[in-house]
Amino acid sequence: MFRNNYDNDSVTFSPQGRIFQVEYAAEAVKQGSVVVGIASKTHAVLVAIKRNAEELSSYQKKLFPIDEHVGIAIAGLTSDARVLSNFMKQQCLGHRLTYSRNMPIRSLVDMIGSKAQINTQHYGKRPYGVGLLVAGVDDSGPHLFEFQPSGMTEEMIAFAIGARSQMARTYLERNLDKFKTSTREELIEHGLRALKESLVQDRELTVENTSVGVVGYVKETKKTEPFQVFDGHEVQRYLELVADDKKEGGPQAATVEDESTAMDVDA
Amino acid sequence: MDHRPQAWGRPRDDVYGAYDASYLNNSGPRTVTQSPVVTGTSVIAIKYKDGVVMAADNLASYGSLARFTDVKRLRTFLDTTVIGFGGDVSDMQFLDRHLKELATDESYEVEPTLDDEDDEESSSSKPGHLNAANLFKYLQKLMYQRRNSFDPLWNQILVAGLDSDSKPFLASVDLRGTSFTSPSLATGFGAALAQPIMRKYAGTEEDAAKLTREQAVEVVKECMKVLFYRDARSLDRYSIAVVNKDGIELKEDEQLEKQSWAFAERIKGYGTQTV
Amino acid sequence: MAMFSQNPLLNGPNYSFSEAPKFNAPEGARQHRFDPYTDNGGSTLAIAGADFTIMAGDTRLTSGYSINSRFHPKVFKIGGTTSDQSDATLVLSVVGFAADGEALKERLDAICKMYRYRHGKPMSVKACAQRLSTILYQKRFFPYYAYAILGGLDEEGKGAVYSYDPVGSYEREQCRAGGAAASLIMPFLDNQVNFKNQFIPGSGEGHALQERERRPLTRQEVETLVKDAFDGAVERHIEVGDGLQMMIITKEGIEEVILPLKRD
Amino acid sequence: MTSIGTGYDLSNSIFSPDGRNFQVEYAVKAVENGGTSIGIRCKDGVVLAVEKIVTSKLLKPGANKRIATVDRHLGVVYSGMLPDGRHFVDRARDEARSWRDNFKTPITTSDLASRMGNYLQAHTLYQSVRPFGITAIVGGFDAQEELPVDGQVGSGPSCGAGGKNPDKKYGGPFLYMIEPSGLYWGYYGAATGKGRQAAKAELEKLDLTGEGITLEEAVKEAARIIYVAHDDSKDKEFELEMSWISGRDGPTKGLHQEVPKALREEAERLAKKSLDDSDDEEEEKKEGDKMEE
Repeated sequence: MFRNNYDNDSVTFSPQGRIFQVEYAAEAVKQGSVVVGIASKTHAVLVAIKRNAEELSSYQKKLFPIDEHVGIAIAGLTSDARVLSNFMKQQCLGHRLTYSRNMPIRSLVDMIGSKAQINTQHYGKRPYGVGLLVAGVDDSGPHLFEFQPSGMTEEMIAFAIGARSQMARTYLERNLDKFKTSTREELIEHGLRALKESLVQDRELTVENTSVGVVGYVKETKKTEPFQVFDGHEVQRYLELVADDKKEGGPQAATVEDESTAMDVDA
Repeated sequence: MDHRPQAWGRPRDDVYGAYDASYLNNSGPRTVTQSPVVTGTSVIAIKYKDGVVMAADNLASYGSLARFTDVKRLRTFLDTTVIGFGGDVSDMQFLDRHLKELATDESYEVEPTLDDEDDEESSSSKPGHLNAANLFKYLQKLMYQRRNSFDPLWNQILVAGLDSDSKPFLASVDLRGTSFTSPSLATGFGAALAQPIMRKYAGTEEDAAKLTREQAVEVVKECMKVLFYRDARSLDRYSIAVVNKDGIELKEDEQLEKQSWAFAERIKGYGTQTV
Repeated sequence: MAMFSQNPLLNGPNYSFSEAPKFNAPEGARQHRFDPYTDNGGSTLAIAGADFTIMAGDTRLTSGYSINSRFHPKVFKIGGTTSDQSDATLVLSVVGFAADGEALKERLDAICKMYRYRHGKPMSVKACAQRLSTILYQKRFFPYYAYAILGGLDEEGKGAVYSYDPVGSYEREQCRAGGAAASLIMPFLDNQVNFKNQFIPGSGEGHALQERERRPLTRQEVETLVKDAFDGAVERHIEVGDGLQMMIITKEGIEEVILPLKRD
Repeated sequence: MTSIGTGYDLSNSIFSPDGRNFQVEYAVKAVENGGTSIGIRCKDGVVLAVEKIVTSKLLKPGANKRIATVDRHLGVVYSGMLPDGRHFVDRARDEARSWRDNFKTPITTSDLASRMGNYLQAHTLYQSVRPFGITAIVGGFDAQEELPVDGQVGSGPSCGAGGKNPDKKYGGPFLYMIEPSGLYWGYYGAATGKGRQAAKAELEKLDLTGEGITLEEAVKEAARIIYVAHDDSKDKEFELEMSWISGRDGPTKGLHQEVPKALREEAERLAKKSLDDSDDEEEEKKEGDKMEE
């Protein structure tokens, strides 16, 4: 009802008590390609589908290391993601200089949560057009958080955001109870299988379009296995874990994404 | 009768003479106090097998006057860390308040432990909470920052507890931000009098790791006695704390025992002898 | 004790600089101003080899006549991506006022980390050397009272040593000693590393006598020189002793060695 | 609704001809579609509880806390737009800290409510901001004893009342609820969010105004009320979170803490049981009516 008068800025409530600009920002997250995150008792894993603008262009980076114990997967406007990831990097570095420890993931995520909330309450500001999955470890073990443009941040066992991420979430819900005790390789395998659920039928996981990020925590020695991103040929050994149900007709050439992207969305 | 407002509520100039405002500094830069007023003397501490023992007497001196005799110079943080303050007592109070606020912020991060059932969390390494090593780094930065702005916190502080690997942690930081760690530490007079004694028992980290709790407490009590003998700004009532993975045991009103002033007879000018 | 004593002359050995506040100050100046500096003693040494660099320093920390700590490292790996600096490529040694030294190290480390995050590769020793110079000069009028030496391998893989004064003037050298016992160690290095005042016997008379020809030293020779240098310094300088920390930088990585020194 | 289409409801701080700020009223709508939260003031403490709707099975159980601690003796729970609620809590913590900086004592619950009320009201005065999409319930226990001033040294003078009026009672449990307009009242029992009507009905049945109920009873009642309030939207799964504050000699020693897991689970078991019993009664009543026809 009269949606167009209430959706011009992020300081106007609609009669039903909604802020349309924030809801539209959440749509921008769905424009980005799908990313999946899973946490177990010992590791946290991020996997992502990277997209290229055209056949010969490079692939958009999706996984970013923030500090040795935390990394993020992004879906949506890459420029907004860069602003948030630089902020997170500075906060982690500052925290380590002040307390000489891994910054607790919850307080890091709360910071970008309150940063994003402000953009939904002041005139002239717009919500961030990017969603994040934050995977990291601290003294209380591995964590996976989801960050939304509304400023909402929640801790998850596993999650997926981005284009057609609902299929990936369904896979994750079906295998939910396996994750807690999964090994590092099993977690990555589950992540990649969830990714495959969200692929358009003729597309598939290749070394060009898939990224894997892993971080770990050994409780006995309290040592961190630093966050690491695997791209290109380094991803091959993980792809073999999920190569079993390859469709017949061999690997087709990756067709170009059909959706037209208005803004410089991370394709 | 002078009805002008400047005269209201003031003793009359014609009776008491003009007001002497020379002590006021209404010209020149804004200055901050840069010298200690009410001060505490040495703080000493020694590592042992499972933790650290720290002690400091309960005196706050105003120059050479023993002004306050019930000042607690050992403070605790989140029952994981003991902090001992030497030097200015007002700066100690400020720091104690500041650390209490830091502890309050810590209590906001209620961290669900890894798994409720599988491991009991010892208090000193509650996940997510700052341990002694983290707090020390924070204090070191705070002291250095205040030094840089020429508005120092005029203290030398010992921080004792456990570090991230749950091993005994003991370190010192002073008003300039200079920080260091050692198996045994002492501030002020203690550096000259107590350290040589403590280093006999805890010369190296390995020696300290062999000390039992009782031995460590004994050495610290011995040093407190020596300091009472020789430090003219010390007191025979003191606080002593033992911190290990089970938390902190703090006793804040100990009386110095087994004193023997027999050696005084041999000092020329003591009592009546003139030799 | 030295810190609270009102008598400035008790403020420890005035080897490196005079810190006694002036008493004949003009009227109105405060007598006991807060002195932001102190001297924590200790000594450092850096020698560049053909394909390696050795950075060394003692581990004693003093203030005045008391030993604060027998193990307080002065040589740090910097620029690594993780806190254990396992993939660090640069080494910084600082000596003088310990608080400034540590602050300087942490700032340079943070800057190297951000450089590596932004450019995807570690900072070269040449670039880091210039950056350190600007950091020092920024505080030209309230200096970091620390003598810094930066070590690493240059683009061709040769050992590189850059030495600094507290306000940032720097120079690349073959070897440099810093800190309290610099005046004792440096001549030893001139003679043993750069073969100064060493001549080939019987090679000529008077001016025709030829200087001994300089050659790059092997790693083993340099390690021995470092140990001898510090043993000498410990004998004659009370602020040096307790422990010797050495970092050997090669293209395989950075190896750390800790050896005991006299504790008197 | 005379508002829509008149243009008076488009921006904040604008009065409509009948004197209403519609953006604030719309903000209250945002509160109403959030999970239910309640507060109960008993004679020896305060209990806060919230119904956290589980939006996805992938959420980590027990990890996403909604009831926040402000200072050490104050708890805040809220319904509505959760990021707004977190911002509210951050601001409340700053207010508590600045109070301590100035007065060296913990802030009282009424002062915090007053300051937060002002903060929310300020967001209804300008077109450059929007009102808060939450209603917050603030519960606290103000110290009854003479607390040492922070950083106090020595025990102070041993004679004289120290400025205290001996027969006046200080401190105790307090409960406030603050709406998006900035309006707040003190409550014995407060409820907001989707199931607030049902919750208010249940709260009024309890004897809160008279002799008052104990903390343990209040924990059980709070669980039951949340289950009753949740009852109508049965399909959605939810997680109950509860916290409590007692005096220095009570179970929480003056601190705001989460209700221990064992006590919470016990309260939930009783709540489910009493929910089933009341369902049976309705069947009997229905059969009774049928029989009469």
